[in-house]
Amino acid sequence: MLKAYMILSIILFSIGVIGLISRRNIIVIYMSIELLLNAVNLSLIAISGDIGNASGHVMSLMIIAIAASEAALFMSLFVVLFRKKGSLDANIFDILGNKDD
Amino acid sequence: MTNNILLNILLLAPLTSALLIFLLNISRRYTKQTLYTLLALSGSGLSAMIALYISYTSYFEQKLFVSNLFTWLNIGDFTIEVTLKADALSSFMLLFVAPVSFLIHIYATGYMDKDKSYGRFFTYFNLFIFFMFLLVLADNPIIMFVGWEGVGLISYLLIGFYFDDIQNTYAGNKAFIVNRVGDFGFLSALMLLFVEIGHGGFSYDAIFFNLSLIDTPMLSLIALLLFVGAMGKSAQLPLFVWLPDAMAGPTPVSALIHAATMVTAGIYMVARFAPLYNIASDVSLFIAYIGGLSALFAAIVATRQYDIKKILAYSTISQLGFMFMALGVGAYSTALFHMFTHAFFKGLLFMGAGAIIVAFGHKQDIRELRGIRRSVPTIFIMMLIGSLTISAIPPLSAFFSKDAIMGILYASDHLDLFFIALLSSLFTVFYMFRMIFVLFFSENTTEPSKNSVKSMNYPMAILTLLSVFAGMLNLPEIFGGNLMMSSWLDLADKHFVFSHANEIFLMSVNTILICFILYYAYKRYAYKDTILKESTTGLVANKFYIDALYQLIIVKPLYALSFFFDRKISHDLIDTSINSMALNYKKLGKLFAFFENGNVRFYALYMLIGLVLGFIYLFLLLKAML
Amino acid sequence: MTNTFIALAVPALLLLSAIFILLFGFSSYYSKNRGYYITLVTLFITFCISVNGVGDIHSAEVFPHIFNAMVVYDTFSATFISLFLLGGFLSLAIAKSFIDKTNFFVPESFVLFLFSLFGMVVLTMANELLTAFIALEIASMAVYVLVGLNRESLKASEAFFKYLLLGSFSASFYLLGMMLIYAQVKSTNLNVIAEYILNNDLNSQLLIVAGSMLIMITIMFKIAAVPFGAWVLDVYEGASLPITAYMAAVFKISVFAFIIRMFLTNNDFVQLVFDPLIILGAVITMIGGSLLAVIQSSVKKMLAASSVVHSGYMMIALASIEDIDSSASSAIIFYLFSYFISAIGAFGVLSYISKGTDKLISFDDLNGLGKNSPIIAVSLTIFMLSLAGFPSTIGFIGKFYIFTSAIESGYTPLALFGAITAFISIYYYFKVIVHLYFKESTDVKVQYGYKVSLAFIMISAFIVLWGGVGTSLIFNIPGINALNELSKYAIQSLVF
Amino acid sequence: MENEIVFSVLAVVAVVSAIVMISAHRPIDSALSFIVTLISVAALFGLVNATFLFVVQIIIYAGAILTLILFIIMFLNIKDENLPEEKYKNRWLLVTSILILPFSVILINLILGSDIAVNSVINENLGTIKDVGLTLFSQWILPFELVSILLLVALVGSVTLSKRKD
Amino acid sequence: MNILSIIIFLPIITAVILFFVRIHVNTIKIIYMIVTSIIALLTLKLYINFEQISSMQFEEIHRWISEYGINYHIGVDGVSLGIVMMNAILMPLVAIALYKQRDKRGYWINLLFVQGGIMGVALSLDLMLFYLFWEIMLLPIFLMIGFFGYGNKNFITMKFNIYTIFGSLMMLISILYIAVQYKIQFDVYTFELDKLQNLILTPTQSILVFSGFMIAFAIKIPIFPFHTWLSDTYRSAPTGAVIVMSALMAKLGAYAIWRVLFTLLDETSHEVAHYFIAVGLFGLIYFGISAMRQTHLKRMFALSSASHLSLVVVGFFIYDVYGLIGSSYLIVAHAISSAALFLMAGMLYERSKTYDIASLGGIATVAPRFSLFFAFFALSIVGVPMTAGFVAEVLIVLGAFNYNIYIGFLTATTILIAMLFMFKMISQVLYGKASKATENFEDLRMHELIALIPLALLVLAMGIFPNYFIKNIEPTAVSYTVGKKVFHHD
Repeated sequence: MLKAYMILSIILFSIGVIGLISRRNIIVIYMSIELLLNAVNLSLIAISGDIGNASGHVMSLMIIAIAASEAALFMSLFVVLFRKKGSLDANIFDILGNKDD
Repeated sequence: MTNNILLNILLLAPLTSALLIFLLNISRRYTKQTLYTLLALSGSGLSAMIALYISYTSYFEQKLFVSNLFTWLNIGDFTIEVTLKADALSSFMLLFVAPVSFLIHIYATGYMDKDKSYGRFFTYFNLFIFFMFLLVLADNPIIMFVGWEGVGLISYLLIGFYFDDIQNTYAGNKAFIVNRVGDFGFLSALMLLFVEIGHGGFSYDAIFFNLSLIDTPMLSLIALLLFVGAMGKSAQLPLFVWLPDAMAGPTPVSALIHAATMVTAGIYMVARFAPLYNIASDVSLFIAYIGGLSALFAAIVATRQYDIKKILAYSTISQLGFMFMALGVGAYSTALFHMFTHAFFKGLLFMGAGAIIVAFGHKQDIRELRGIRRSVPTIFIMMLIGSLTISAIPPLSAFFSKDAIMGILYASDHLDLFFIALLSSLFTVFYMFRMIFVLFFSENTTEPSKNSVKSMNYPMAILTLLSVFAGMLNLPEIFGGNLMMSSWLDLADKHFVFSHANEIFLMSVNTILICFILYYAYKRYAYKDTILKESTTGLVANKFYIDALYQLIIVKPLYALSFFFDRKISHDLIDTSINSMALNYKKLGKLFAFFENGNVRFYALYMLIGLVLGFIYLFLLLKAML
Repeated sequence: MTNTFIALAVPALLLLSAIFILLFGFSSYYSKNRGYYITLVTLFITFCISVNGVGDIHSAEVFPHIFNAMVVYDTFSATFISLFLLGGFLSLAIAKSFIDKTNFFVPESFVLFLFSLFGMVVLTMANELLTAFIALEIASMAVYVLVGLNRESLKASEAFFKYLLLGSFSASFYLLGMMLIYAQVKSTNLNVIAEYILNNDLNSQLLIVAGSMLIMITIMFKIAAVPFGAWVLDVYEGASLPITAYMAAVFKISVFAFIIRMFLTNNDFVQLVFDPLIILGAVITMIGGSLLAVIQSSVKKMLAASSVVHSGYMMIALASIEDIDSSASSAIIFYLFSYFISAIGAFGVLSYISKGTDKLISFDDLNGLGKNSPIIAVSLTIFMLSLAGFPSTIGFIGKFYIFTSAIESGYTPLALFGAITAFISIYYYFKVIVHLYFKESTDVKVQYGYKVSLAFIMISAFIVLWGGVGTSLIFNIPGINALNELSKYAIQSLVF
Repeated sequence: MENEIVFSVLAVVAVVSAIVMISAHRPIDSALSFIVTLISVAALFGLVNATFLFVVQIIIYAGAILTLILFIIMFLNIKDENLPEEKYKNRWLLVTSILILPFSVILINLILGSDIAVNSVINENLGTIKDVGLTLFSQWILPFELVSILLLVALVGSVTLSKRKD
Repeated sequence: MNILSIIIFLPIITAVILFFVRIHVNTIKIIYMIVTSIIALLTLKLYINFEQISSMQFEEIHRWISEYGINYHIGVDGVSLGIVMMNAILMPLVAIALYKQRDKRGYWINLLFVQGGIMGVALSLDLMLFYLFWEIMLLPIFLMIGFFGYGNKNFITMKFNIYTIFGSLMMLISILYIAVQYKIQFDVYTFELDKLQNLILTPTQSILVFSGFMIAFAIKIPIFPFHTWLSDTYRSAPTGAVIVMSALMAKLGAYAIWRVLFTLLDETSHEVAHYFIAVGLFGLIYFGISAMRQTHLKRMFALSSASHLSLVVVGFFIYDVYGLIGSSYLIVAHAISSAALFLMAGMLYERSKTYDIASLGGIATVAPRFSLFFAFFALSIVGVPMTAGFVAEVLIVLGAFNYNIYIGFLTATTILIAMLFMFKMISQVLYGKASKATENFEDLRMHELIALIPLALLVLAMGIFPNYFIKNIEPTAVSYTVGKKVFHHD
């Protein structure tokens, strides 16, 4: 069961990574990141259940908190970016980089 | 003790006067010519007197003068002492070098009169004497080499003396460079000599003592290389090219350096190494043939020259060729004897030429100087005597010296050499009298611009006397002499069996032939304008195209090589490839920067790729380990 | 002062000061200057406190019962804490002129600055994976925000966006790796993990290896190793100069501090598995960084790219670490210090002459500076020489240690490669000097208005020189030897 | 056995909804399918007795964070025509999936090959609020405090960035 | 404080202080003169107190970086004495000659700095110290070319710098490598030359280490094919920098071959000697011929220097007492002559505003003193007798013949090579009719004479009385060759 959980979490993690790279919409990208964290949580809970110790639970609790703080920053990011360009397309934010050289 | 000091004074007197004149000249405070004259003459006069004394003592008392000055170098076994040593050979050299120098000094005070570079001229001139003395007196070949190179250097400076015309300095360059090619051989020979036997000391005595330690091929090589040095200095084929060009210098220079003294250094050197050449007989023979070829070649070329000084220059090459022939067959003292007489008559001829040049406003072309007998009668007489001497008319000095060489050549196994010598000798008569007849025996076309200077005439007169009588010094037995010079020098001469009858026969034939040629030249040139009709093209007039050949096979390829090295290899190949390495790195950077396109998703993609590659590596590693 | 006290006092002071400024920021007494000086004084005091922990070998878990052995205060962490605080102090002190001329240094910026330092302090002491992660996140998040501080600037916002997004992405790898290790060891304490590795064979370590790999990737991201460091140019370009200096110099060190601790406590499989990877990474990083650096036309981006190269050098040292006694481990600390002081100086000078604009300082902007402001120019020259590893600067000694340790570990080709990269780096560092002195100026004169910044630039320059030639023979001021010993103590305390 | 069936169903739901999330064109669709993923993950939590985390997941994630996302979408009034065009979305998805395949496969392989203990201890109390609380405050007090600071940092940061200029 | 330390650090410290103190450039010149004169006097004292033995003298040793056994270790022996002496002599004289020309503070400060650096390289006996000074002396030159150079100076100074540092870094790796090997064998770090001598390396290791060092030295000297920075750099550099580079720094490259390679990697040096003899001989001829077509005076001198330095390399690698002494002697002799020549080239440019040989001419008429000295130094480069160059060339050629007869012949071509270009140059520059550029050519001024006369006298003295100079080198040279097999490759 534990391995199944872990495999599932790897699959979810991979899906998250795919979404993060393939999508141009920053909101979807953000949700992909959240999916990554969730995938990790899933395994942590399973491991915790397996060894009968709540440490994993606590860890995933922390990770949820971290996710929340990331969420806060991302929210402000959306606002800032949208204010600047009126769009949340990841591709249009590329004035930095080496093209001008 | 006093003798040492004498030697030192002999050497240092010209150096001191050179330095003093130099300092006066460079400081530009004293422009009085008399002071320079005084300094110059006192320096060379002092050494001339001492030289006469030394040779006198050397001859009559067999005294050896040695003066050890200081240690030049001392590294392990390699010890070079600066030692002056006047043995018989050196004393003999001094006997004519110093007086002739002094005489030419006097002559030069007249020749260079009122020249703005008077001081500079005498600086060089005195310095030259210093180096010449060093060459002659040095007790080991390294110090001799110093003198050897030193005279070359001064010769360079004096040839380019009138440097306003850059061609003169190019002639100087040519002289020095060709001389150095010879020096290359000389130096290599010395080094080989040192490597072979240098550990036993490097004075001449030590070298000759240890000579047997060297195996024959090496000895031949050393002998050959030494001769390469002599070739350069004494203007033999194929290194003669500088000497005719060297006539660009003031005439006293030509008289002193390019006729009487410096060019004879090669003869001196070969004679000095006589023990070596006696062993390396094949090289000696080579020397003889080179000398013969040079003699003939220069004599032929001289028949189509128009510049007085160039005619004399080729004549010098030719005469030096005679001397080398003698050296080559082992008749060292005979060669030296001819050198001795040559110094006088060639000095005389050059002085005469110089006097004419001065008198006629620096014209040198005999076609423009026809029929000047009445204008310069004294010079005419002296020139005539000089020419008769060089033609070996008895009983003038060269008759004895040249006929001695011919006789030896005849007596040696090499009759071909003898005929070469004979032919050259006849050509000599022809070109000398071609010059004399054109100059003096034709309608007067040129008026002198100024009368000859007295101070120029006296030394000429003395030299005329000397060239008439110098032959007495080595009078052969046949004329009641006892070869006093040869016995004094006591060189390792080869002796040839040679009957008196043969000798007389040879002399007579020779003289008759000379007279015949003389007559032919008279017919051809006297009171005629044949000279103007001579073709200036053709093999002989262009000196067999040797200069052009050098230009083609040495100078031009060198410049092409220089271009190839500097532009093609250094610049195009190495530098460009280094620069392009830098440039390509930058290009690569631009290429790489393409990945930094500013798109965050690509950045994430790179991370992913890195991650995946890392895991693939991990997988393979673990698979290998488990 | 007991060590426990220091271990508590430093983070506590930082925290308190941060919260104080946060609250003070609302009051009408607040002014930018006051906020600035409070921060500066806090850093100074904490530095003075933390420096007491340096110099002798000690190691203790802080309140092991309460904190469950999650933090350790040893010479190692003390050394690094002092470094961060010094770095924070210097970068802030040099930034004075920049801060004065700009309007986006709101009170919160000082708060976040202090928070980020707090995060780093805890990160160095952390002896447990999750604690370390949270500390790292505290520091990172504060820095994310600092990067985007200038809301006027599109570049800053974009930099914030990229850094945040990629940072979160990389952080999730850490968590995944931690999860795998936890699954295998059932604990996240570094000591327990080390013990587990010692007692088990490779078969039971598969997930640890995989997990460490993932954690490594996060670290590589943070130190901007190729190919994980693509963000670095953009973010450094977008961030304002003092923040760039802070990130390049201080933040990078904190990550290294953690990775060294991890490496030295879990040493066995590091050598086995990661050395080839790190070597490869070092090579790619050095090539990539120098390729990027040679083509830059702006000094700031050149420095950013070159900081990637410097990460490469540090990775050489990482690969060369064999055990606690090998000189590589102290070499890396020395190198960190040398890079840190030079980079702070270099960026600091840029911020000093940029007059508070977010304009990129191009090479041409430096023209004629040598004539107009010789002191600044000389300082910048010294920093450039140090970064280039020119002898008589601390940068040279740093490189010397790195290369020596690489050769000692048998990686001579790697050292050779490092030397070649250093050679390439001469080009772009000396380009700065060329522009400083040899190009005609368009007469831009730097005002010597802010003596504080100038003074600290000069102090840094002096440290750079002293670190290159200093000996305790002259003046009895500790020189290279002392620094060397400090780094040795720091490393030895890890097994104390 | 039941557990396995439930797990399989939930796993499939989670994966499918995750895939939908990353491939949906409109963010609102993604958000809604993400909620499904989160809820199925929460259910999977519940499956291993993590009751407290189950609740937290539902409340914080599905409740708070997702609501926040939806709120942002509404707040910024992102219209469909403002959305990125994403012409090559499917191609990207495909390429990335292929790229990540080795990673997933190797990792799964390692997990399957590893010797992690399975079902060693059974703890009835596990996952209750009390148990989690005790663990939290006895063993994880420091990270807990740190997380609070982290949240503070995030708060200060987001306020700093998004507040209107005064 | 040891006299050697003063010699090294007095100029450096003065330079640093002068940089920070804002005083008028004339004061700086005076201080420069005072400092360099003090150094010259101190080295004179050194020369007088120098004992003619082969071992190190005036040694000073302090610990510097104790963990790595890096020491501040300096000392002087017969080889370094020459370099030190000529550095001390040239610096004040060069300054006198340039006194009126240069009114920039940086010029003088940099010259002071580089003097200290060069002294440091010559006197260091610890490899790290050696490396430190080796690099440090580069910086002032870099700055001087950039500040006061001509033409495309920025590019050229960068290229020179990068090129040189490439070599240095290779050397650094070699240094570190042998130090680590020493650590492995003796369990302690050291960078002391005399201790590292005891190291035993495998042939492969030795070759690699040797190449690392040799790249650095080869670039500095430079020997073929590392020479491409040379002519451009010399062309662009201001007079002071060119003198330092050609007369001193290039020589340090050659000096380092002896000091470092012959000390540390004796056997390897022997084994690879014939390659370097070949390269040196090739360079001797190659550079000489390349110089023939140069029309830029300084470029020609640059290639001429390269040609002679190749000869120095040959002299070293024939590994024979004559060769070693000859090369050391040539180092000093050529340093003086080339310094004077570059100095005069600078004067020439100042007066005629051109370095183009073709557009010069006729200087001998208008400026006899200038011509005298110019010709004298040019001829001393060619190696005419009674100048120092002649002695050196004779010794090297002798060593070469001792080594192998063919090598001997090739080496002897040195007496031909320099003439190929030098005489034509002298003719075109000094002789002929005065050109537009040289019509109003001013003859040497008093201060220039004061600078040149001692140099000329020194060249003469070294040419006429070589033994007085050589006896200082001899014990050291002998100690390097005695007991070692003399290799005859026939």
